[in-house]
Amino acid sequence: MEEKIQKVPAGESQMPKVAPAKTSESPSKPEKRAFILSSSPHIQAEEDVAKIMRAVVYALLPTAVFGIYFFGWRALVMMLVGIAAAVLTEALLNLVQKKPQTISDGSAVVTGLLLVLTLPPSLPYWMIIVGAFVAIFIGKQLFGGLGYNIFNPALLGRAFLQASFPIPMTTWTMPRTIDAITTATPLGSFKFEKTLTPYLNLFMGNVGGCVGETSALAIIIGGLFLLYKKYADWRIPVSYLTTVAIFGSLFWLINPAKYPDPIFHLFSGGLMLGAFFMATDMVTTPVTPKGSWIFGIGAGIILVIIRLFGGLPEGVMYSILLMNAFTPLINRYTRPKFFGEAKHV
Amino acid sequence: MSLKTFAKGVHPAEFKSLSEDKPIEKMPLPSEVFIPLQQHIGAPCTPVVEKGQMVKTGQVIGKSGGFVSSTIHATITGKIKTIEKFPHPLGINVPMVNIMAEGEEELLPLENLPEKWENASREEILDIILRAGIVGLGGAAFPTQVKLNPPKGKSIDTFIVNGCECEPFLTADHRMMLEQSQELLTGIRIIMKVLNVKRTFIGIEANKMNAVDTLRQATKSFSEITVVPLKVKYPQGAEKMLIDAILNRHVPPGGLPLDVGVVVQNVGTTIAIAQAVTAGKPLIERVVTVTGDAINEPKNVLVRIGTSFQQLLDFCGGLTNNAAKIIMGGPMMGVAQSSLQVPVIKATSGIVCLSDKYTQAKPIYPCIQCGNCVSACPMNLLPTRLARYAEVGNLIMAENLGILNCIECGSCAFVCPAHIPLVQQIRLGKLQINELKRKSKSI
Amino acid sequence: MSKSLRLIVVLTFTALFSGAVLSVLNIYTAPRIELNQNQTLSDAIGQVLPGEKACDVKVIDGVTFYIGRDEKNQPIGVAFLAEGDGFQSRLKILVGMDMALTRILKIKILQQAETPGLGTKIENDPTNKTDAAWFTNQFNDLPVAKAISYVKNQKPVAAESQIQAITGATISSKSVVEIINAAIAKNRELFLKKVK
Amino acid sequence: MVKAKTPLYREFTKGLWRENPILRMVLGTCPTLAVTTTAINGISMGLAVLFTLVMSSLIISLVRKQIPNEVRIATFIVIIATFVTVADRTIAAFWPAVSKSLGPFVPLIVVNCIVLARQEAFASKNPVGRSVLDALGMSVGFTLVLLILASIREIIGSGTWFGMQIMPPTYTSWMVMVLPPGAFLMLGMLIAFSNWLNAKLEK
Repeated sequence: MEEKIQKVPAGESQMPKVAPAKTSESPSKPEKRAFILSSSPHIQAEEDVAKIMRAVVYALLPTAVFGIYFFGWRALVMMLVGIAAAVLTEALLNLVQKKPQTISDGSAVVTGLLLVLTLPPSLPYWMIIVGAFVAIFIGKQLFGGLGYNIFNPALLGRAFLQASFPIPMTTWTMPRTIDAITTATPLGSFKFEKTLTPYLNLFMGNVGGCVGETSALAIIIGGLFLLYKKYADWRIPVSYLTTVAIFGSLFWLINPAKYPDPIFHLFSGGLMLGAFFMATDMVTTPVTPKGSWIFGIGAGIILVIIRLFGGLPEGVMYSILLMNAFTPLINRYTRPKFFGEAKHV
Repeated sequence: MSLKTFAKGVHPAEFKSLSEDKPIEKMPLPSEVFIPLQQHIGAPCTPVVEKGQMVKTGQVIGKSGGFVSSTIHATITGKIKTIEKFPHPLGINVPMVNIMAEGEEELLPLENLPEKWENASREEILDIILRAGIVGLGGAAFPTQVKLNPPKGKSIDTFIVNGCECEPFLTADHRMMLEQSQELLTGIRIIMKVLNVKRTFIGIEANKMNAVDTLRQATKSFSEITVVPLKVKYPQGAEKMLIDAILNRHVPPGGLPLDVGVVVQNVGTTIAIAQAVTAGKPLIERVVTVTGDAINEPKNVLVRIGTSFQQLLDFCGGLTNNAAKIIMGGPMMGVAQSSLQVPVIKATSGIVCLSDKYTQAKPIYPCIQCGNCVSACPMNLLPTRLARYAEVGNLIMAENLGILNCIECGSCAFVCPAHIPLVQQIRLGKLQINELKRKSKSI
Repeated sequence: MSKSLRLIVVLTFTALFSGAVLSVLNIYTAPRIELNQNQTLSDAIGQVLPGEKACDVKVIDGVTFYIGRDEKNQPIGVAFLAEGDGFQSRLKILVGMDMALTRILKIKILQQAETPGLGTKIENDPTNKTDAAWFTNQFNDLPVAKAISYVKNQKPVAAESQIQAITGATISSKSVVEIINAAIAKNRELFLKKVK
Repeated sequence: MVKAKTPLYREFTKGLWRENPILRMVLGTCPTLAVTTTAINGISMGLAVLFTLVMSSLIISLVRKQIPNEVRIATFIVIIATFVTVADRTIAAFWPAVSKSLGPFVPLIVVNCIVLARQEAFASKNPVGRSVLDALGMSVGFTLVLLILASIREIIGSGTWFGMQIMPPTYTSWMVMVLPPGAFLMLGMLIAFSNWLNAKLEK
């Protein structure tokens, strides 16, 4: 066992290196070839961070297309601006810090796109750039880059925009209108005017809201693709949505006049997008299966509390960001029992 | 009916079709052999021959150097050219006996064999196994007579034959199960006698259903022997996973199979025991799968221990031009070789030759906490954390998180999308912790 | 001097020094501070009861009413404090009404610490260049025979007791409306019964 | 005890940069974060601290030899509290608007670690002149950072500086800057910038 290790001194062999061919002790016709030395395993699954990021972008495509359909070409320009700003920010920061370029991993593209999908369709372009900059700079690079950030960068960027520009961030336009008639989101109109939006509109996305949050249908299509590819932990959307449904119906049963029904909870606001694409961000959510359940349940409870009792109509962003903060703790306390630790004979 | 298996693990592509239908071929005797004086876990052997001396096949050239040790035999008839350090497939140079073929090949069988093994005592059989130099042929090379002699107080109720061969590419055990089922059966019966157990399971992954059928046929009249097809999943052949799959017993952390009343032996080892006890044949040769996409003729070869990889590969048509990596063992846990001069040893279950198609350096990303490694680890560890703690030298945290339980199966690194060398970092951490423990003990 | 005695002496002197400084300070600042506070309140009363020249203070069941009189000493209206929770702070609003408590004359936010730039617009909206106090001004001469309500994204009808909520600060706007509604409902009965 | 060899002017200048209470020692962050929403608040707070710190250092340095070690903290606190009250009441009496916007943070100067730390670390061990210079330097350094932080926050967050509109009318205020997160963010950036600058200067 030890000899094995001495053969490939760790640290040196991060990259497979070519070893010089031995010559002196050759007993018979030496093969003059150099073979690659590296640590086991010598084969790997066809997985790759960049590939995962690409898959997330593909999964977001239906949502993006629906967004463009409902909110016009401006939505497409917004997405392009967001992606470009995020990628440029990361490239620039790497350049300034004299670090190796990391934009090829594709995470900045995902962050930029996700950010735009959670923004109101009439938001000025320069605010999108600010949001993308904050998402990448404060949300990711300040922590040390991809993999080290605590909070979902896109949500952090959005939180910054929400705090900075509350009015543009809560000005909604009616879908498929030419000159942007302002309207309220389904959650907003319920919270402040106690009016419900028809379910079919909620499901298809023909309501006021963020570029990529209105159509539950599109999000579910993309989300299921991610789950199928196993690039998202199914436990999180399942536990998140179930908790919202159960916790939401609890209040609904207590007072149906005051609190909305669970279906409205599920399909309104950013819950679907959050559940499938934000709460499943690998970096900022627990690695253990049990942790994923806790994350989803926690986020669901926080969401319902914010929606029903908080000042804001929507709470997806904060519910996920808050649970992000708990992720290291959850990871620590949900370590699986070692094989054989619990059960012996 | 769903097949038995363990939790988690991975499912790499199998690549077994390259050699699974190739009957075992006997390789002609090599012109020279290099026989390491240590091919097993435990104390090295002390040489009992001298330079220039003539030896016959099967003659003892290295004697057991302790309780956990084995015996080394000459594997061809010839003259000892030298006893020096030569490169060993597990790294560093170790003392080897270099024999040049000379004169008529002649096999010296083991002495003092019982007439019928059924009448031999347990101690007699264990002694034969020690003298035959039999060690675990699955890759661990643990001296078999030690494994079959559990300490007092441990009661063994089950014997399991490990026919999983879960590593991709390898087919040696598969072929042996097909071609040597009778010897396997004899070996099982000998071991059952030694261990005094009443039941035996033969665990075989379901991608070798012909072996399952063959062995079911062979063991038809032995009700205490059950052939269990298992789900194809890596590392099904790891002892702890195998016991979990068949008996649903979990070996405790830091424990051994005998802690849960089980002894596991590899197919090849069991056959070697049968050959030693019934025919007096010492362990001088073994079946090696030579395979991969960079070898011209993948084969299962019966080859003398000590034959150089070069000669063995030449027998299999030689390497292709794009050969880039030579692995002793399977691709998941095997050891990459820098030279083809190293000899086949008792633990060489296969030689996998990979072309540059498999060896392209993949970019290493930072860990994105995807949890793939956590879902893959059969030992229920958090590989990404362990690797990270080992990397930054936080050995206390690493040990608290169970780094020493790692069986280095490679499942985590296999699934890692960031291509982090998890196994390597964890192995380094284990090494450092064991080093510290040794030091603190010696003070 | 023994150690403990020295401790006592030093502490005593320090306390004496402190007391002396603060006493002197109090002589000079206390009247001004009181004046400031009274000034704030009487200014506010003057603002919510336009034309007020003098003011009677009446306490009914623990609620203080300020009855303003014009130069002819005729009562022109009554002011009282409405208090409640806003979005993130306690709101104190001085409400000036006619003597029948059916119409608001004017209101003034005395205390709030709402979200800067958003909720604070209930008091002062710098983005509205023509009328920074447009929100409170909506309550000027607002009939309140029925409870005040707020509307969003549409024109309020003053005759219907409607006001426009602040975009992005719906909760603060709503709080102001609810606090005023509650105070009027409670005080109307109290005041009309006891005073008339 | 007494660093006699230090030139006098150094006692003043060290607080400006080398030992700046906020940037280098990260003391007194509570008022720093809380009141720096507008430049006027920032500078008022700074001046209140300046008054308290200078007066306390003066008195404590004067009587430093009389104060027994056992009760020194109690004595310091009483003296500091006295001057804080003086500052608080004076502001309330003469500038009620400022008093209202600073809220409870003037009385909280009592527990501001900068003030107590200078008494404990400096005024109680040094002659009057040096102590006053030290106090001046520290509080000026504190005030300057407060002013810078508050100016940035006011300009970005409200588009004004000392209440004057200085951004174009089309400017959209970054509300986050006048909110607590903006305070943390800007303070962090300022400290990061000063560390970076310091590293550059030392080279």
